[in-house]
Amino acid sequence: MEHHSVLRVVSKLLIPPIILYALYVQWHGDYGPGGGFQAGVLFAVAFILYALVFGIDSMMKVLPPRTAHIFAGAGVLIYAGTGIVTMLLGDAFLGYNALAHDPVHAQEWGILAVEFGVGVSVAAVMIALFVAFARHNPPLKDEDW
Amino acid sequence: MTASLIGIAVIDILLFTFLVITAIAIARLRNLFAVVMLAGVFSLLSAALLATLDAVDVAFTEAAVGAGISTVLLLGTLALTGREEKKPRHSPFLPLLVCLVTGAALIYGTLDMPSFGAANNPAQEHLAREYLERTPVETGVPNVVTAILASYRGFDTLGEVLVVFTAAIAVLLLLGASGKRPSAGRRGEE
Amino acid sequence: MLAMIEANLPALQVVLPLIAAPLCAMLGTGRRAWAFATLVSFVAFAIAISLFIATMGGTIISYEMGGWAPPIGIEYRVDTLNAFVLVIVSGMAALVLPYARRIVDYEIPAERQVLFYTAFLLCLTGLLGVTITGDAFNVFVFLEISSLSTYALIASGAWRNKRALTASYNYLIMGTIGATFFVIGIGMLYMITGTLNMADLGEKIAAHGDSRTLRTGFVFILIGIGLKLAMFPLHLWLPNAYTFAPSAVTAFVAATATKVAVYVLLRFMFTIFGFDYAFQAATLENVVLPLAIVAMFAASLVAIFQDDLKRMLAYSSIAQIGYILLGLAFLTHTGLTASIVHLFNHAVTKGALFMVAGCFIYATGSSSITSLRGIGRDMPWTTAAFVISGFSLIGLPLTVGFISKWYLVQAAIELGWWPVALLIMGSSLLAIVYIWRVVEQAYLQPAPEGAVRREAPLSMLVPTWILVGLSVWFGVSATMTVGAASRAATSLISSSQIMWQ
Amino acid sequence: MSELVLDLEFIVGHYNYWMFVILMMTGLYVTVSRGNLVKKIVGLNIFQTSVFMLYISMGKIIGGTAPILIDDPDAVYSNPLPHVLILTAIVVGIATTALGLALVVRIRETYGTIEEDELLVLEHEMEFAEAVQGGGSR
Repeated sequence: MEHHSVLRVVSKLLIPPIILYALYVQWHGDYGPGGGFQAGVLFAVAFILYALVFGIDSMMKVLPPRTAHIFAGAGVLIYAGTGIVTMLLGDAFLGYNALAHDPVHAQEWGILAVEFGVGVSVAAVMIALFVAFARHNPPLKDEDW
Repeated sequence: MTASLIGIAVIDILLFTFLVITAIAIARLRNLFAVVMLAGVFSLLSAALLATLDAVDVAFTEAAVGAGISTVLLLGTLALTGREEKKPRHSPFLPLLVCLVTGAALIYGTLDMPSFGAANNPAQEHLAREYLERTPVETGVPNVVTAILASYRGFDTLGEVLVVFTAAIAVLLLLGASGKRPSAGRRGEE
Repeated sequence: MLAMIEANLPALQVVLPLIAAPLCAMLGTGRRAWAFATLVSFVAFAIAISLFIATMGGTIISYEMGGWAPPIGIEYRVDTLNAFVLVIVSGMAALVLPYARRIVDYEIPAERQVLFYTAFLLCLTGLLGVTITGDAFNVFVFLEISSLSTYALIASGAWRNKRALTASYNYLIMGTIGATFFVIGIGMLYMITGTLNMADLGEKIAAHGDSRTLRTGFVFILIGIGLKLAMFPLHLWLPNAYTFAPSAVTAFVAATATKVAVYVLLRFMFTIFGFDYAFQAATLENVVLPLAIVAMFAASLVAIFQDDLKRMLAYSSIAQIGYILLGLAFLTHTGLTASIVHLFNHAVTKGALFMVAGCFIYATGSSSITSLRGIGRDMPWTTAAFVISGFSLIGLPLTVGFISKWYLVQAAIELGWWPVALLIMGSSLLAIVYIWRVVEQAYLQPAPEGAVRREAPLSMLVPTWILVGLSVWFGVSATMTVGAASRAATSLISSSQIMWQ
Repeated sequence: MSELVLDLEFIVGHYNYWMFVILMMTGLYVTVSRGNLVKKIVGLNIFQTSVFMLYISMGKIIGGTAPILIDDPDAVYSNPLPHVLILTAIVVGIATTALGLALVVRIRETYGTIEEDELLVLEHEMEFAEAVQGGGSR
């Protein structure tokens, strides 16, 4: 992997736009195609690309597995927590209308909150899955293929 | 109406032909590396088909998941398991029979299905119309798919996130959570 | 606060374990994860009990997720039937988790126990979600949560025997084919009705009338759920999965997962397709009924020749599912009552038996029947629990197994199907044979020399004996269970739309 | 029946569904007939993807557009509900794939093979060894 300088430069150039695009997809899902799930996958792709080019160990310095696992659970908690909050505010589980006086605003906030949860969870899980497969046992030698 | 229908039909049939060729190639090839690549191609083609059917969100997701994540996972698996499939020894008669019977049952079911693309199908009438009418008033979200996904059927989506989480827990339970390469002799294992 | 909790009880039933699962994954040690999961299962059980009490008078609780009225939103709908199933599922979790601590320490490496208990909570969440929901597609989502976590739990038996891996893989392939068939079936229903809410589907289908699409939808849903509930001959995944899964998992899954699948089948048959849907009735009588009878005999016969205790019990489960499907195929009130009460009775009986198998594994390191020689003297309590639960499996009086068989036979006689009634009694004889094989080894054979086998620890014995106690208690006074089952059957039949006028 | 089949409009209104049935059956065939465990998972993916396409074609309206609302009162939108359902189903599909592949990795690690025939032989030998030992299954 050490000598692919073209690959390194190109991916260094690619990763920021991918992350930017992921953020765009995350927050723009109300208006165009996309949303938390797609954004999470794109975000994970940026990390996976980084790991493929610079080695998985340097990727794990940025995002240790333990952190990824916590984020995976945190996404679920953000989503379900939104439901609990609306429940405490007197509406049904995930009844966003309790979040603001104006139902349209309330819905928008609720949707943003849960989509954020989806994005966090999906990105973390996809990265964790990649790490789990990539770091399992040493890969087979070329002859074994 | 009929002209646009035939236009769609031509694109559909083209994409479909490619899909069938890909699927048959996947069934026949024994080089698993090629199979995985073709599975990615299959996903991209189906994403294109889904986009022609107005499902842009689904096409986006299918491309990202089918051609992206699952290809990465499949390649990661091949690196650990080998890339050549052995020639199957048992006869393909019974599987073929199962598939033909299932296929025949499905074709039988399609005979009474409402016509493809008609605006007055039951599927277009009841809930679909209500979602399209109520979304701008109640949520102010232009993408109706997002409105249904995150609000009207938000609980399904919570379940979906939980499915993703379950997959992570399951894979970590099987392959190890530490991120460290497991030491040679794990306890209790044969 | 209390009023708020009460109003949101149906949602909390599922949301509580749902939130608990990611929290559990963040706990540092297996011991803490176990304690937390156990606590959660107790609370879930308490919620199920209060829902059960609330629906006892025939009230139907409808809860609108997100505040959206059905069919726009997802509805949780609790009636006597699914409250009964909720009690079974959460009650089994609340008994299996205390039991699990020692045997999990024995079977699962310490560093994986947190994930194990998290997967257990996810499985519980999925099963409860499937049971309580009133939305056809929501069933699929939660079914997959429970299935995926079950595959992982079964595979975690690999630390004891590596065949758990292939068992889990085969289950995954068959389970996913089943789930996809189920989705195809729901798609067909959606296509002709335009809705996903179960009650709404029922009305729309009654108005729509029969069609080839509806028939295909029914068949695909039947096969899809049939794969999940191990309907003969779609049961091929079950024996290995139950045999090689960790003992606590087998006890929980055997007692709950197939029961929930039966519940889903009941719900679809009655609330959606309707009691008098002619094609459904014909399929039940001409396909499901004969297959159920074949399962009762074939699976029991195979069970006789097994050398592994868990595998023997697994085959017996396939036979017992045959009884449940038989009662359902009668399509009468008594038959349904028998089926529903057997959901509970079989959960209690099989749960206890698999717990006993776990105790034996804990003490001897093996689940083979030949290794149980003379164990009746070394482990008197465990073996006695096996004997009493075995009686219940056979269907001897004073046990719950007798109650189920009594109503099943009665249902057959009501229809005048004497041969079927005789077959039900005949198949019980086979159960005597395989239970006797174990009893003979345990009491009449000398113990192998030098064998050191201690009685199972109290934390494992007490849950086992609670189940044994339940199977005797409700075998002696069955008014409560049979009453609930009969009310559930009534509500199912009355919820059914009248079609084909 | 015969007048149905000859009816061009009927064919145009249903060929889409038949296409997906063919694809579904190809996927199902790969899953149940192939012995390689990775290939089975790929087959399962094809099977599921074809079901997704079936669902999406139920929601299509000819002349309609994607259900993202625009300021045009005459716009016809295709049905958004199947899209939502299939988004969920795609996620379930990738979760199943990931878990299945993790199992394949472990199977290869412990058995040394991922071919069904060879696994069956190995398990048969294990069963035989257990029977000979007479109870020492550990």
